[in-house]
Amino acid sequence: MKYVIAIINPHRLDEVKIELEKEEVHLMTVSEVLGCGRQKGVTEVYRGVKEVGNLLHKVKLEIAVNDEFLQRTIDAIIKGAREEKIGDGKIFILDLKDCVRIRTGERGTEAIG
Amino acid sequence: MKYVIAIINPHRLDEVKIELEKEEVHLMTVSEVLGCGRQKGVTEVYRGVKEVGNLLHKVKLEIAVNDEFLQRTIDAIIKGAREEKIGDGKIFILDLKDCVRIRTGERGTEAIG
Amino acid sequence: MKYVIAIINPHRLDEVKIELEKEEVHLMTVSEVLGCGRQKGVTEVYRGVKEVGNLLHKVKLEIAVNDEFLQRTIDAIIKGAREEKIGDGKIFILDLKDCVRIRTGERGTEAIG
Amino acid sequence: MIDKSDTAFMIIATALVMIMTPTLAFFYGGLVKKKNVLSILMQTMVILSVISIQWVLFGYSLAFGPDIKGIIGALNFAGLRGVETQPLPGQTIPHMLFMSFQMMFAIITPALIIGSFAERIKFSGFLIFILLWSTLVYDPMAHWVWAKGGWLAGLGALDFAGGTVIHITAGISALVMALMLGKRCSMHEGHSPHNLPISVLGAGFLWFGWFGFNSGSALGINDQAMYAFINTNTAAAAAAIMWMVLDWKLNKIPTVLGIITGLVAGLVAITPAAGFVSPLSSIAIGAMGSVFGFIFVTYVKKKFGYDDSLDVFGVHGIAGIVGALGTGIFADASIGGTDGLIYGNPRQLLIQMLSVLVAIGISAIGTYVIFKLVDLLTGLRVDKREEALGLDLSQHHEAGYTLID
Amino acid sequence: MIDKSDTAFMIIATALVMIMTPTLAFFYGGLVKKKNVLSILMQTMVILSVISIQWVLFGYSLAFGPDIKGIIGALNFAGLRGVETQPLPGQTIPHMLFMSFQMMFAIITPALIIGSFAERIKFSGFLIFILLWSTLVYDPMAHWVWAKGGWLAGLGALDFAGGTVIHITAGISALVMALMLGKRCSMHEGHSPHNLPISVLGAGFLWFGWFGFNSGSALGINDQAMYAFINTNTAAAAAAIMWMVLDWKLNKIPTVLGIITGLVAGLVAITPAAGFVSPLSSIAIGAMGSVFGFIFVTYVKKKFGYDDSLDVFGVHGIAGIVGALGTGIFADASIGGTDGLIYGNPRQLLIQMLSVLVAIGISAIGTYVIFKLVDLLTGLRVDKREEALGLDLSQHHEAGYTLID
Amino acid sequence: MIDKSDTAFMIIATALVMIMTPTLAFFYGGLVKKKNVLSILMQTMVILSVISIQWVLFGYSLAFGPDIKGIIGALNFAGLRGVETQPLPGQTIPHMLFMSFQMMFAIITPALIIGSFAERIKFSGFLIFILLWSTLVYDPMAHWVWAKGGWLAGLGALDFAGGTVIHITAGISALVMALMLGKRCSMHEGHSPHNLPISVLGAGFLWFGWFGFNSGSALGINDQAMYAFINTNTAAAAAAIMWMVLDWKLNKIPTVLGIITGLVAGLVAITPAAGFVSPLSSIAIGAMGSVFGFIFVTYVKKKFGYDDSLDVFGVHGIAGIVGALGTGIFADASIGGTDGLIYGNPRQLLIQMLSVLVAIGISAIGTYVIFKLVDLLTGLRVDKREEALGLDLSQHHEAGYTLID
Ligand SMILES: Nc1ncnc2c1ncn2[C@@H]1O[C@H](COP(=O)(O)OP(=O)(O)O)[C@@H](O)[C@H]1O
Ligand SMILES: Nc1ncnc2c1ncn2[C@@H]1O[C@H](COP(=O)(O)OP(=O)(O)O)[C@@H](O)[C@H]1O
Ligand SMILES: Nc1ncnc2c1ncn2[C@@H]1O[C@H](COP(=O)(O)OP(=O)(O)O)[C@@H](O)[C@H]1O
Repeated sequence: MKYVIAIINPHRLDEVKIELEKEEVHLMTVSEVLGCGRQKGVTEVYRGVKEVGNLLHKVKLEIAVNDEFLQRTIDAIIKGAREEKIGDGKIFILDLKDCVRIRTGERGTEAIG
Repeated sequence: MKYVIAIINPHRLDEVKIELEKEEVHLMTVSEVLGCGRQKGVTEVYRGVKEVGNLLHKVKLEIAVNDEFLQRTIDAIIKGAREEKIGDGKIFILDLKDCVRIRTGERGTEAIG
Repeated sequence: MKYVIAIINPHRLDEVKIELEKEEVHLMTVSEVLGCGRQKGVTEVYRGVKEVGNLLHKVKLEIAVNDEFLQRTIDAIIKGAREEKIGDGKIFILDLKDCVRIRTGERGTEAIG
Repeated sequence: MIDKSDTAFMIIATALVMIMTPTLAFFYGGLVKKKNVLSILMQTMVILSVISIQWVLFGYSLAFGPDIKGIIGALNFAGLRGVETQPLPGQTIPHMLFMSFQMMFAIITPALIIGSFAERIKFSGFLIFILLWSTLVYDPMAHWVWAKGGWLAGLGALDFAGGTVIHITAGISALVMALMLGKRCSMHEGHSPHNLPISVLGAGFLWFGWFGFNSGSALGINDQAMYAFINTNTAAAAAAIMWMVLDWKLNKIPTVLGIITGLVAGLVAITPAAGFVSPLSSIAIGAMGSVFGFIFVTYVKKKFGYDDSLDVFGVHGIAGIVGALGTGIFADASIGGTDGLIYGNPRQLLIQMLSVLVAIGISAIGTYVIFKLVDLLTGLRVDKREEALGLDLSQHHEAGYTLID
Repeated sequence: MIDKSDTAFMIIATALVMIMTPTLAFFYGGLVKKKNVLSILMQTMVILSVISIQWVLFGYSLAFGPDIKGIIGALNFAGLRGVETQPLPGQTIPHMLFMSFQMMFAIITPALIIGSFAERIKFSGFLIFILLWSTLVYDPMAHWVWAKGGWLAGLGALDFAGGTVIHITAGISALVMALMLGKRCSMHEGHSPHNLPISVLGAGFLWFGWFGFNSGSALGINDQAMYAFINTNTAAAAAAIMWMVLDWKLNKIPTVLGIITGLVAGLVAITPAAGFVSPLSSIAIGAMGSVFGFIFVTYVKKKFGYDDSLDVFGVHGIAGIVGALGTGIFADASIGGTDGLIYGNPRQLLIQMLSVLVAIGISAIGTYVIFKLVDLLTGLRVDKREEALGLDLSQHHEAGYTLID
Repeated sequence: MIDKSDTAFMIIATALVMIMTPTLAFFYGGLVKKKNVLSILMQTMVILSVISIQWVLFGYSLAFGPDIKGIIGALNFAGLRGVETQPLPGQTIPHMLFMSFQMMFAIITPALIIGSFAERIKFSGFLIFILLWSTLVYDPMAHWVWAKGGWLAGLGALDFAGGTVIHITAGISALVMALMLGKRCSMHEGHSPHNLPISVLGAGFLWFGWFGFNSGSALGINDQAMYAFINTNTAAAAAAIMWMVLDWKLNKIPTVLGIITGLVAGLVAITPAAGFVSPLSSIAIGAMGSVFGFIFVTYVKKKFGYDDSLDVFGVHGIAGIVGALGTGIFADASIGGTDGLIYGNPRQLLIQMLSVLVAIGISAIGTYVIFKLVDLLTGLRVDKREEALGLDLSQHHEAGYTLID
């Protein structure tokens, strides 16, 4: 099992979700984050002073998947998020040791889906 | 050491915290996330149009624990969060390689607690 | 490759970023979280009643690094965040199996930077 | 005869009272959880709309139509028939404007109540409740106290701008609703206001609108309007300070929620007295409103354990009683024509007590009966799942704020 | 001669109309995405500033200067030369105050339009557009309908407070802008309001300010001001309820956005009729404003697929037309001196139709031409990247809210 | 004798000035960090409450009581003894109302100052500071300029609605406080406003309330009230545009914060001049207020490095000076009875300069002394830990917003 963390642009969220659904990846957790990357953001100004902390709005997806779903999950995210512009985002893949469904107590691969 | 990520319903947060405290798990990091799961949410409407991006408010707990605490942490979360309804949430367990307490520079199992 | 998660105090964010930049760690993802730790927070009151859920505002950094960058990343975070007070925060290090740059499809160590 | 200055003043005063209802929504809305903020705003906007129409169609006539045995108004003014631009006898503003000004009072009173059943009421039940309550509790009570021929008016009860008619009835009804509806499920969870700044916004504009409310109750530019203006301001200020001091002494910290709760308590307390007392007395009345409000909100509620979500009983009910009785104590004939206890007229205090008891009685019984009825019809409480989900999503399929967009 | 009561009333009414523009900004601003909220607020504040100066320098004179062949005003009043504290013939308030009151109307009209091109307009293009639009569309239209000698006024068209001049012109121009500018890129993404509570705040204060707007259009304390006041309130309430009912029946749930959209539609619909109809007629006009507004917002927009972001056409254009025609139907000579269809004067409805057509014509053509011009000069639409980033960052290098601080 | 129209106007104007203080709280509150928003709101509500009572008890009497040698008022009016509903000689509104109107000025002045010491002040110290400052700086200064017998009034200094008394004293005191309190710790962190929309809300309502502030300073319905109204609007608009242009030219982008800062600078600048100059002159005064405000906020502050958190000195102090001197330049006898430099009366400019210097002197010295005193008594700055935690939690044990609920 893998724990996939993807950082994407907020305006691509719906496309990514649509692509993921096509691959039957329906379960995920989404949050708002600020990204600091290669992408040069717009520097905010405050009364003429440029602000230091220039961070860009990004969306983070967390998706726990069984190994056989990993590649299509990655592909779907890429398909939905890629605009071939700097700032398109990244995907991080971590090992997932275990997974528990709180409702039933199921564990492991059954609990993921 | 394990890194436990739990997605629960917001209104169960206090119960989960109480259960965790009973097991002497006091340290954790909490954030607000949106969940996309089996649970059918209420579809929001905007001037009569149903909104696509139907995501549910969830709370994410992150708890780094020593291995001997893992099972009771999981049990406590289940105890606090379970309502036996779809959407109760999930627990993901990842391996934690190392941990550092910034204040003291301690590392590993000592740093966790 | 490692996935570094650091929980720090919000008012140290700029210092930490400056220290990280000195070490040429420019890429990271930042979010707002609530922390529950040893640090005794101020208990909020509501019409004279003390609130249960006393959580402190913290900032979470997520930084994917190649192994040779790990130690300096940790050191930079410590340097920027340490005030030698309870609540300075923690750093968690997880194994990172893979990484994908969405824009180019690059994977692994190349994709990280 | 029409006095154009009085009319100019009253038309603006009416607008000022109107804006109190939306701003009350903000005062309340900021205090609930994020997932219930819209339900509060929705309820106030619905009240604003529904009671506006109810008042035009028959509410005004029930309250201010030709008196029937001191109990209720006849339906002569239904649909505003005969409500035109000539003044009523003894008044100097168009009848239409008097009706409009009173409308805004009829609107805000039920809006006050919603704070007590926040975060757990069913929208359909709420809608029927509010319509019945206005018709069966507010309209008669307004008739008794303010209409020509109303029996409490006949006894000489003083209520300048609505201490009994508005705040006591709302406060008591709120308590009854809280008791009958039961507690919110989430007693473990804290009650931290999800957006305290908008509550402060609401409180600030309530203070502003209250100038129209109290001064406007003089129905024109006259000495009472002037006293009502400064008394309103002074009582609010004194009460805010008093609450802050109590907070600081007893809870160890001066809080924002404390100061805005206090100022509202002061505004409530001075409402019945505004045109009858001196500015120095208004300091006393405001401060007492805060002291008793504080006791009920902090201690009595805890002791009895009712879940009056936003302390409508503690703030409006109690401070309203303080104000009604305070009027009987501090009234000064040189200001409003009647003396109170301290100027040697203890009888007035007795009359005030009576009117307080009547207000408590009608609203407790009325609310109880209406609750039972509506509970049968549609139910009044959402189920647990809906409560956990929040009223915004469950009752309106909307969310106050986006987390990501 | 100056009447001081009229003047006192009108000075406050003018302030009430002024505050409508910033509160409109909140009504609109809450409905857009978080990343575009500042662009809405910026545009309204810019309009408030720029048109204030335009009006003083020449706009007022174009609209209300000495008539030139019924078409436009001469520049005699440019820079407010000759606009002093003596009243105009037939008026009882200082000329300066009349000019100020009209200024607030000239400000809010273009501000209404911005809802249609929200989330994709280029700031520099917007600035030029708005200046040209005010000068070439609003000022002439105001002259035709309201100025002494204006040709529509001459025909006897009734427009109490700006149904044609303000809401139809704004609504039609909004539609034209939406069509010409094209859809937002993000049609996949939902349109959930990022902060619905501030939209409710805006709606509440619009209702409040509208008392100044409509009552103030009586230009003094008189019977029409009284009717305008109660009609405004009643129509808003009836429309809010009607929209809620339609929402409940057709979309299965009563929504907050529905009720506030409805109340605005009601306020729009009653605007041209406010001083001409009875309160009961205002219920009908308000409710019809909601019905037609609802149809256009929910069905017609979907069918034709134009992206009128915040439904300016559906709410202002359509309800404005309903109101203009409704005036021709319900006008009651005992209230405003002219009868409408139901009182046996069908001719008035024809005149109203004509004025609606004229308003549609001038604004459609004018907006089309100005769009083409400005599009050549600076462009009117931001590029895709800027749209995705949001207008706040791309046009103003600012963010509405911090995520972390 | 009482004029009822004047009184009707002034009672509403007083309410309009009252609402400026809560809305100022929003203008300021949106600009600070999330963790300090409540501290700003708390401080303004406390000032509103405390100064209301101070004014009733003795402040009014110090400022407007029977003159003692041009320096201060006697305590004859303490507790409002003798302040009744008859007008003062030469006035047409109840004495009580005049006192109330002036009260709102006494309230907003210290509230302006809090922007300079935002995010680091200790609440207890703040409370004492503000009470002393009002009593020892504001009350005497108001006496000198506005009271019968005040020595600056005697010299013929013009200050229509408080350029010297209010904005210069507040601006200079703000600078002194910023210098003495030292910088905020967090100079690395950015200063992005945590909620710019509520600052815009605040700015919009400040503009609205300012009509009461400036027009109301005419104390009735008269020509000066009319000029003050249009001048207020025009100067605000001109200043907003000017700031936007400077932003655009010099910082490369037109910003929301820029336009709202500019409009406030314009409102400040026109305040002393509002009833003395023509609308065209008010464009010049507003624009100059922006130019000099911009220079101080953008360049001078950076150069000298003082941490005037929300630019009270730059906006109120500097634009206040511009306005006070501008009055001496542009005053037009045909409007307010006195000519300025451009109408051939250079002497007036000298008098204005003198009154500016006096305002600077009294506020600098007064603030310095009070700071030293309060610093001894309770301290005025929170410790580092409390500053990092935020004032909301450390001073009030509350948070503005919940992150999760
Ligand atoms: N090494 C990393 N660790 C954590 N987050 C990263 C890392 N690299 C990129 N990100 C996240 O991905 C976002 C996009 O990366 P960026 O470098 O801007 O563009 P690209 O994906 O085209 O290389 C960043 O804003 C940041 O949130
Ligand atoms: N595979 C997954 N990856 C990431 N998050 C998940 C996954 N499955 C569930 N979740 C999170 O858990 C929440 C609850 O899951 P859901 O399927 O609704 O109910 P249940 O836990 O009863 O199966 C989801 O809203 C989502 O946030
Ligand atoms: N075991 C843990 N699991 C998850 N988060 C933790 C853990 N320990 C600490 N944290 C996070 O780090 C923050 C700081 O920890 P705390 O115990 O207050 O101080 P210190 O770092 O000095 O020990 C906490 O508020 C919490 O967010």
